[in-house]
Amino acid sequence: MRDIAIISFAQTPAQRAVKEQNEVEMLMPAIHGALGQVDMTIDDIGFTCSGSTDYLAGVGFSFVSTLDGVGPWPPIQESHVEMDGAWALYEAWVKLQLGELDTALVYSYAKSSPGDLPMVLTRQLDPITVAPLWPDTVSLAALQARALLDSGRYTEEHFAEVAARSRKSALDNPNAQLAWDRPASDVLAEEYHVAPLRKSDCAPITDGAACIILAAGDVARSKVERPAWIRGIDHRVEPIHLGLRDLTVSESTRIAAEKAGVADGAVDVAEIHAPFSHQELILRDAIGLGEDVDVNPSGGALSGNPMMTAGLIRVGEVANRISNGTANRGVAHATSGPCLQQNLVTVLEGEN
Amino acid sequence: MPPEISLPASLQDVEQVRSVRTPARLDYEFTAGEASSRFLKGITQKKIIGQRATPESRVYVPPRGADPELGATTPIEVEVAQVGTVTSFCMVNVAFYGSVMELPYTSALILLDGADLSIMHLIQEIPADEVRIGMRVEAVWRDDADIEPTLESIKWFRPNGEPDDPNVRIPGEDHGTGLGSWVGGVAPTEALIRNPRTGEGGQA
Amino acid sequence: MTEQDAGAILSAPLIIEYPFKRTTGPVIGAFLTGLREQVLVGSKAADGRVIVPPAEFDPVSGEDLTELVEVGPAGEITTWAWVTHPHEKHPLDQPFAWALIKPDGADTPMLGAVAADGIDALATGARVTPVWAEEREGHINDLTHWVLEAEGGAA
Amino acid sequence: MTWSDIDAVVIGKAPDFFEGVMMPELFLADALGATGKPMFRVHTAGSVGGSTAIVASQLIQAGLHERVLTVAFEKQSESEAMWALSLPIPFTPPLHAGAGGYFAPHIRSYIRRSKAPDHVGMLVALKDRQNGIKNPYAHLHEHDISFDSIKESMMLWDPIRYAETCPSSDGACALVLGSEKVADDAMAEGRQPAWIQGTAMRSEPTLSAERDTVLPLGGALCAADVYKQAGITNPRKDVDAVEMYVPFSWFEPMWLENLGFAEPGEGWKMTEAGATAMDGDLPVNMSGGVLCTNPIGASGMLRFGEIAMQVRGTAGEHQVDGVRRGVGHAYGGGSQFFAMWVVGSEKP
Repeated sequence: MRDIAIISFAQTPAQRAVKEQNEVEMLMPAIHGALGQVDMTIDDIGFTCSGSTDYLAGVGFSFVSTLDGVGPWPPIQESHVEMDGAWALYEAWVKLQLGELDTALVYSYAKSSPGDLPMVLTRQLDPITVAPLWPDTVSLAALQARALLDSGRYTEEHFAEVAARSRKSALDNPNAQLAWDRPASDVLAEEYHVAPLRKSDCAPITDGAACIILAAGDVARSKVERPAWIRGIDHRVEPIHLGLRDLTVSESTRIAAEKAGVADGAVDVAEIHAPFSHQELILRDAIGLGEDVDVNPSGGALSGNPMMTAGLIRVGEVANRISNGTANRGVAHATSGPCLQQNLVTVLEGEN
Repeated sequence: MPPEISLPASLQDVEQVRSVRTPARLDYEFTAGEASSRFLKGITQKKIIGQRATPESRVYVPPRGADPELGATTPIEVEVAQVGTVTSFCMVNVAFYGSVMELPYTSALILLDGADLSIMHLIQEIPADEVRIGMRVEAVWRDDADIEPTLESIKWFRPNGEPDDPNVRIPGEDHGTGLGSWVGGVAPTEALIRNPRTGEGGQA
Repeated sequence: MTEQDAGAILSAPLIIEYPFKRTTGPVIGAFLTGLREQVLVGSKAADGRVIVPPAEFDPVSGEDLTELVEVGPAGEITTWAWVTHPHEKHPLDQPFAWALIKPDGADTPMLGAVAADGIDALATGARVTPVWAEEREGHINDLTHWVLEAEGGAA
Repeated sequence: MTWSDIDAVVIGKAPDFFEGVMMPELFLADALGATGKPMFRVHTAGSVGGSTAIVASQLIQAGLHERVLTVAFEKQSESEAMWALSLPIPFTPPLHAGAGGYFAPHIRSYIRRSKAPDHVGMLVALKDRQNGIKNPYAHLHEHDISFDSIKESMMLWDPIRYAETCPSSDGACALVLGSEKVADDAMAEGRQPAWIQGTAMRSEPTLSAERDTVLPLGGALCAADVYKQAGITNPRKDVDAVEMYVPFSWFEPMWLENLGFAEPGEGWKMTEAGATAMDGDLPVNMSGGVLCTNPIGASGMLRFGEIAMQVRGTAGEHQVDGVRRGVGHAYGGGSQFFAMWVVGSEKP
């Protein structure tokens, strides 16, 4: 495989609702930020790929008008996935593997605030036997959380500890939407939101955008002192029906982590895309992370969860920690679909 | 072909369901954004105010938030004329969802004087089969009381009496004819196009 | 535009509404037919498991599944979540539980809403039975919700 | 081949509002045989069928997988396509009247620039509908189609007549792409593969002052790229057949020029002279094309798949003899997203 690295990452601050800007206006600072960090323009980019979905803001072909934000003129090599930006990054990584191009720009964005997000997401479910019941995302996650409690592996205290630790970590993240320092016991004292989940167990609703620049080999080395090399990347999917899965484990994450080579070396840091606190526990187990791994130092999705983007941000957060030398090897995870249906795992590493 | 299904006894002699209605409604709050809101505010004052990214770059009407050549915001406002030239058009004979127009009607691409991209709008006050490329037209506004922040506040465009513009062209059409082809032995390259960021290229 | 105008951002309601008429295909059609007839139907997977609602394709091998069998209609809760503030689009307007319910004879659970007096009435493993709509047309909502067997469901 | 032979699935379709399922690949995961495998969803508007196949091919080209299933579909009947394409957006007047209303002025510009006679669009429609009769998978089989019936059909979006317009279709298309080894094995078993000799994608903005909507630069650059990969220096001579994305009849001459088969302004002369007919020197849309079948998300992949069938010699009644190399083409958005591949009977 060709050596491909993340050389730049920018995100907009996670916000509950970006009411002043349309999508392209919200997105442009992320694109300009990522290009500016490495003194590049779109003319220096070989391939562009984005991730978004029309359902969040309710506008069809949303990606068509946001493409204006990169200035695709003269015409560019470009693609779009109706997926989280982490999968756009995967497509870009594949494209660079072909050896013709050396750089790629990946961006994703979402405005979740215009609609009723937990209800909008019910449109992902089986359109005949499930979606007409309008089971919101929080309720489905709560079913998974109850199953995890019933398994005897974790307790509500464990959930609360994840919730509290994430928000405390987020105090160091200027882009976080939710950040506070309170003990887990405070979380446990909250009333149930959808039992057994409390509000603090759930990610906030977030508008936001992010952009990552990839470069191959020497191009990456020429642009930054310490590129974050992608050593492995893989993604897997499971059936959507919750009844067909063991909700207390994440088999697709396990396979992806194995294929991405997580176990091939020590992991310093992991950014896990867990929109609900109990999901972090399931994912840690599936990826095979030890107690010593620094998990979600950014605060994770519980501190800011722009749909279609939170997965890409996980990759960027790990890359930043490798590039600034605070970590040498890290794991980033992205998820999609109800109760962790589809998962991507990537392993990043600094140059040894 | 779908495979043969074996049904439990209880369902073998009843009429099978073949289709199902699953109506769905989602409610959103749509945000126009900064550029559009500024533009539409001008419309409420019966002004057509385009935007551009730099003093040299193209003037966009209506602005959508980004100059798509530069990938940049368009903070500079430029009021453009309320007269322009028809660059192309189409006579519509088919009703569609959301349509309020009586059939047939003519929708046209109109390049307003001072703008660099045509807007699509209606042509009225002339028989539909007399609309021409190159025709000069002017905006007809709704009554003041009915002006709202939408391009529909311009009811339509109508001929303004000026002679046709014989040199009308679609913005950008010189690129097409400048492309050349393999038949002529010249493959097109990016170099034929001026790069708006660097100013390079663009020889025909 | 001047600074003091900066807050004048326009917004307006946007409604997306479709009447969707969906073709069911024979497997899902049989499931909906069953609901109309107050019968639950599952499909037999390659490994012998009975899946409900019936899967058209084997979740492991991807092969067509064609053998439909009757299950339930009563069953057991495998996991549940208590909704204190139902959404207007939810099936019940009083606090209720979402549950995955494994009908008797099935090997996988299906999603349903369970009416109960309160969170304390619910438990994993509790027995539930369906409540059917008076007028049924072959729609998932023909099974309006489930009730705990102890609370008067006809077991 | 069975499901277990497939390493990964790449699926494409146009906007999810058509079927009312958000990211429907998630709900379709087991129907796609994707459980436990990588599954990927591409969306590049109307070109998506083409770009999906290209993304799938790159998974193999990059050495990641041996066999990839790629699928594209649209079920327009679940909703109503015109609605989904013309959702009323606040502050934005509904003036386009759907895709036809958007493209008709561009076609008028083409006619004016090229001075093409009115009957060219009708000739394309007649040819494609007649070709479609030979294709059992075509949506429309208009056995009594004639030049006069096309001429007399209603002018929907002048200059586009009803009979010069694609239908609204439900449909799906799937291709299995294999590595060099998989294809060699197929060859050894006497099954001719279609070798992918080049793939390319290009995008440009919808509404930019610089762009030419009649002969979009993105389309020309996409063609130049894919021809270079395939070693094509004179497309008119080096290409034996083309499946191109023609949803309105006039796009045939426009794309003939955009893809370098004719000089700018001369494409209609090829159509008029019969060069693009089944028995012409550059048959175009032997399958009947988008004018006979338009399940939007699948339409691009159908072009890619149809040209592969021509190269493999498996196109049945609409097979053209001796297609050694062909071009599959798709476009989308406001003529701004392009995807193309060149396939051939010979290993590149």
